[in-house]
Amino acid sequence: MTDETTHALAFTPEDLPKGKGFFQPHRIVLMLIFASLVLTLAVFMRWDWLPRYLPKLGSGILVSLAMLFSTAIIGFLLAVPLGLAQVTGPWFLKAPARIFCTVIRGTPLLLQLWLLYYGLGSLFPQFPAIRHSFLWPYLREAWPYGVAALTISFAAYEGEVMRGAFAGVPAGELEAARAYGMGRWTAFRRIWLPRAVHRALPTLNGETVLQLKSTPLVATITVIDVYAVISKVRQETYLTYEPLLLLAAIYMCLTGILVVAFRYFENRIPTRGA
Amino acid sequence: ETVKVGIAAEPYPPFTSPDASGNWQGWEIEFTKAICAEAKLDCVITPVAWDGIIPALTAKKIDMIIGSMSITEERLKTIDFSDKYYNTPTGVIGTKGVDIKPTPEGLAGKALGVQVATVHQAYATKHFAPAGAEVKEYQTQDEANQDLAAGRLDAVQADAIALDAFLQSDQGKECCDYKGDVAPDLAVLGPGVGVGLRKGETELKDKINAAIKAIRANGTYDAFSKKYFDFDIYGG
Amino acid sequence: MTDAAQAIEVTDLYKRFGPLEVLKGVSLTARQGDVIAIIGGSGSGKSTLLRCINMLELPSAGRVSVHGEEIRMKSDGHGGLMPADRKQVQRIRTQLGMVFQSFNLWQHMTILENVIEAPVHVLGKAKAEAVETGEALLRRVGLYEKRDAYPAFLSGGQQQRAAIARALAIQPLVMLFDEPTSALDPELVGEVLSVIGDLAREKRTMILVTHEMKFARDVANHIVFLHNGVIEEQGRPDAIFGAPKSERLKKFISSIH
Amino acid sequence: MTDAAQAIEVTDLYKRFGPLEVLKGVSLTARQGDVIAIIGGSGSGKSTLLRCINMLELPSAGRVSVHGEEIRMKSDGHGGLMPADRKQVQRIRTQLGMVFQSFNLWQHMTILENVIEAPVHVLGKAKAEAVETGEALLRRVGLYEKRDAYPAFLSGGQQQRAAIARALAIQPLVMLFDEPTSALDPELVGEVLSVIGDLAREKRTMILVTHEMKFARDVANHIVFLHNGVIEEQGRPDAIFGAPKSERLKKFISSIH
Amino acid sequence: MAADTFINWSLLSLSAPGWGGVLLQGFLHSIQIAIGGYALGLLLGIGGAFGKLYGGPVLRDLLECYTTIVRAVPELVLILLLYYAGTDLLNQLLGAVGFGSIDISGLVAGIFVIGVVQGAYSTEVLRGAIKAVPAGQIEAARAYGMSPVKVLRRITLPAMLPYAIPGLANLWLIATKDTALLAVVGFSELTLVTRQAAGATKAYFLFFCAAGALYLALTLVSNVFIGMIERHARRGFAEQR
Ligand SMILES: Nc1ncnc2c1ncn2[C@@H]1O[C@H](COP(=O)(O)OP(=O)(O)OP(=O)(O)O)[C@@H](O)[C@H]1O
Ligand SMILES: Nc1ncnc2c1ncn2[C@@H]1O[C@H](COP(=O)(O)OP(=O)(O)OP(=O)(O)O)[C@@H](O)[C@H]1O
Ligand SMILES: [Mg+2]
Ligand SMILES: [Mg+2]
Repeated sequence: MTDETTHALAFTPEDLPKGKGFFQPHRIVLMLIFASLVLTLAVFMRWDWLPRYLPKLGSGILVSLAMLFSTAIIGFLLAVPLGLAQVTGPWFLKAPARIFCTVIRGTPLLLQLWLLYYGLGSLFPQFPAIRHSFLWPYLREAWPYGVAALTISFAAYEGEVMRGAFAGVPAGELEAARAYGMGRWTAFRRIWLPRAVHRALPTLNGETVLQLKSTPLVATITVIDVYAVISKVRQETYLTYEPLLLLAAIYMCLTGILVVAFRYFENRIPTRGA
Repeated sequence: ETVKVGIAAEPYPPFTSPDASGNWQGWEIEFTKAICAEAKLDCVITPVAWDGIIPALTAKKIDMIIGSMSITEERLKTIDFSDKYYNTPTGVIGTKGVDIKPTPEGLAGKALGVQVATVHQAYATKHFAPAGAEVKEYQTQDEANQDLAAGRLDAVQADAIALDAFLQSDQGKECCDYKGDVAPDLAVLGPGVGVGLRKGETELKDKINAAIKAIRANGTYDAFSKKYFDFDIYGG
Repeated sequence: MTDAAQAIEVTDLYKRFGPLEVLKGVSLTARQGDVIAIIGGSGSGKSTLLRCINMLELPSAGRVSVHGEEIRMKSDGHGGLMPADRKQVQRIRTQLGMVFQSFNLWQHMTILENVIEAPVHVLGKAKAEAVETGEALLRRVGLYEKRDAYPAFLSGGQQQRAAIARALAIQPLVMLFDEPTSALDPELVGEVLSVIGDLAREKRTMILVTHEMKFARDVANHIVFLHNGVIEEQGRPDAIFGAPKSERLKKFISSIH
Repeated sequence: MTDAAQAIEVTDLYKRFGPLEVLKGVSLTARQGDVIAIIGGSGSGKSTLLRCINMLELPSAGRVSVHGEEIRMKSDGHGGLMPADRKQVQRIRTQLGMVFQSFNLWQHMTILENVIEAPVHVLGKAKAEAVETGEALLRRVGLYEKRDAYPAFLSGGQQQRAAIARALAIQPLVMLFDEPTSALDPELVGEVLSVIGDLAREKRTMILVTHEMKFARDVANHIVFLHNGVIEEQGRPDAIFGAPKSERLKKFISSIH
Repeated sequence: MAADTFINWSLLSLSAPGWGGVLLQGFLHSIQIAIGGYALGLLLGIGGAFGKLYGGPVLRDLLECYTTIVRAVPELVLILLLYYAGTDLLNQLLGAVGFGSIDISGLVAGIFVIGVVQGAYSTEVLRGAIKAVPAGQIEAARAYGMSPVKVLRRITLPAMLPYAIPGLANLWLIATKDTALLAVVGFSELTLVTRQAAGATKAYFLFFCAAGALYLALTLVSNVFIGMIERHARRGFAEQR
């Protein structure tokens, strides 16, 4: 059997820009505009407060990052079964998964956070058993409630996204997996999940950014993230734009990193676009 | 001329608080009416969410802020303040039956809740934290109170009026009592609460200052204050 | 009733899609080493029959045995059947290779990854070994240069060859081919023919659906003519093509130009 | 250089996918009423050539004219070409019907909706009229009963027939068929043959890619043998199949079994 | 807030001393804003997704900046910049050239900001969904001479819908809650009136749960519609098992 073609791998149209390919004229112009904007802001606005808050900002960023990554990762791990149950589960898994996603997405995160922290959290001390258990030092803290609420919320939104992604994988490819004797778990792990996740990456990226912007809510239960530090600056100095612009810049860096990471995974598998 | 008076859209009873038909009432509302009448200003009360109240002032959507804003050095770099129009003592409440004193030694090793970015926080950070108190920051006073009731805090430091309001509530009555005022420190606690103004508008500022003086002098101030408080809200 | 020499036995198979009855009592036996070609008009149920054998479509009624082992079924509560023991189906499927009519290559894997997927993750072969046999297979179907390409960037015939390589990679005892040469040029058809011949000599069993009568005649030792969901006629190739009995088959054969 | 009687003229066409050069200078002329069959090995660039004619793939170099009108191209700035006038391409495409190798039926439409889509939404025909001709076409390809089914639930051959009906529905002056009979049984191949014959009598032009040499010989008046991205040989069917000149073509022909 | 607060249901009564009517009014406002912002966002998203997939390198990079920056910057910052700093700047400019000052309505500014933000998110959702549509479907449409707009309307949009719906549904639910932003420009939507009711009456638990219930009701109703659209969009899909 002779193949007519001799060389070459698949041509990937959407390769990430690398090296000198990155510095195209319009990009340089954009960067110059951006740089001059930053310079203007730096010169014409008031930044004398900044040094005083730097340590707090640093720890705030760390708290935000920790919150974001822990909740997004755990939340995603929960979202996968939630999405799958809604697509193929038996009714006794499907129904609770649906209800969970609907109720959590349907109510404000702040309310959930408060119900957990002030509602559930204030019930715990009434049980001596809990009060004396090894868990108490954690239950007394605020962050476990913040992590729990944010995780649940992320899981519900992503459960919905994954439901769609699972349903969107072509039936034929799953059939092929089954036809070769793959067990449900193997077929899921090797074909269904990677295919679904790859397809959902752009949406998941957005949802992760949204999660980043939801983390400030934990400030209401005394977890000091970067947003809380910025609020504190605003309250103490009554400056509005300077601290908020700094916050925006910080978020922009984090978002930029997320976008690049997600785009990298997206482009690892070339798709033929039309 | 009309003057737009910004107040926080989030209620802060007994100073500002709306009813269900959108009418605002409270001590600061009466105060506003009194100084506007005194200074012959045509005042329009404009509720603005707290997050937007300073930009609203600087963008001239409102002309002054009457929102229990404590005067501090730091804030004076950004906006202007009138003379103080009230100043309440700073106190500490704590769980009933627990021996807590509003002193650095008395709070050592205790969890103390304060509202973030208030003079109380500054005070607690300066005096209590070095002595070993764990100072926790809350976004609102109510959240701190809730955590005190839930047992996560041992004490809460705040403005005596806010604390009193909580202690009057069912929840507050049950859990907590007043542990006393903290020692004064003018450098941290500041002169009190003033009307927030745009920088450079000295004419308006002078009018307001004059009006505050006048209503203090002619008894209007005390008259409406009596309806709300059984002590001297103007402070020492 | 069934014995080990019978690689595949289909008994009285029915399949309904809603109101549409596609298979209406099909029985078929393939002994080990048999190459059975299923021919018939478009929409006559050939693919459905093939897909029922490995339970990708669940039959509405009937039985399927593979190497003497009957796939146990139970009622699904809606008048159809479902496998009673999923593990059994899974185990049996590892002995069945399938080439789909629409290829169904996994789009998120390169060709080589497609080929080594089942050996590594179903049969538990070592990756290096699987890559080696996989590359040999790809070389055989002329796709070695394309091993790192993704399926979406291949020509139709290349995709079909990749699908064939993927099925061969698990070295199944029974091969189910659904029109394995539809996208191939005559040279490649010849190559597939020789692959099938090799497999038959190794005593592997093959059931294939095809529209190319020449190919069917060359490759198969038994021809099944499916029409309207029933087996209208079956027999040795020379009998089927040389002396068709049923009217329908005669008409079908006559149209071969 | 071009005149109206030349339905399709392809001049010196090159197509690269990244480093892979698929077409290496292909020139081809189809006069009105011609039926040209392109044959060649898998991966030799047949589909790519067809897709370049209606600009679904943008050629790297070369020219394409349809009915004497050259498709104006400009550089895309990366060493390739792109249409200079998108409206022109669009207009020309309405004269070209295409049957894809992988059918590409619109999955969210029923078969009938697929067939009437272009007549109604591109040519602006009245819906009732389009339905009428659409149903007639579906009857002709034996799919009338399936007109309200969605493509995913059809057999391979049924999908292919639907794709053919969809292309015929716009009554194009030029038809581009990419292996239009790959999933069809001999009877249906005969039917497609007669459809193509009818079209040719109406002076419509056809370029078709096929692997079935019998079919190519029966239907075409001109055969093009593509090999490795170049036209290795072309000519009348009897010359090509009866007296091939190039070694490569000889070998290719000899493998027809 | 606390579970043991005595629940005084009369606080929810619809007429004046009760806050029920105010909550409902705020809820209606929220829905209006959400619809406005969401619709604007969808339009921007469709444009953005197409620009990213088919646009030239400059357009693609600009859109990349748009989605990254707008998604990253907190909505609060955007609305403050637009409504306060923006009008301030504009009026200074107008003043300089001798025109009177103008006033952007807070409502319009709010809807605009929500729309622009939603647009950034839906750009990515739609881009992913369009990429999931098999290329052949779109090629077939082009091959029959459809104009790009027609391809979009007849093929790409309906074909990508099944992949986009969950993401778009999430965005819709987020839009209904993002209306809290409008509080900053003095618009009484549900979150603000809930805060006011809770703050004025100290019945935090009651009012936040009431608002939660309203949101949940909206979600359930939305789900019915989304489900209908999704079933319709998936009509040609084979079921997976
Ligand atoms: N989008 C693409 N990207 C990269 N390579 C491609 C792409 N499309 C086709 N090719 C390659 O170009 C070559 C020619 O492909 P083409 O589809 O034209 O072949 P063909 O002659 O139609 O073959 P077949 O008979 O198998 O359909 C093949 O090697 C194929 O892998
Ligand atoms: N999932 C399904 N739902 C409903 N009808 C189906 C489904 N799959 C197949 N059919 C119908 O069942 C009949 C038989 O289909 P099948 O795919 O078995 O045909 P086939 O003999 O393989 O035809 P071809 O040669 O065209 O591939 C066809 O009429 C088809 O429309
Ligand atoms: Mg079939
Ligand atoms: Mg091809």
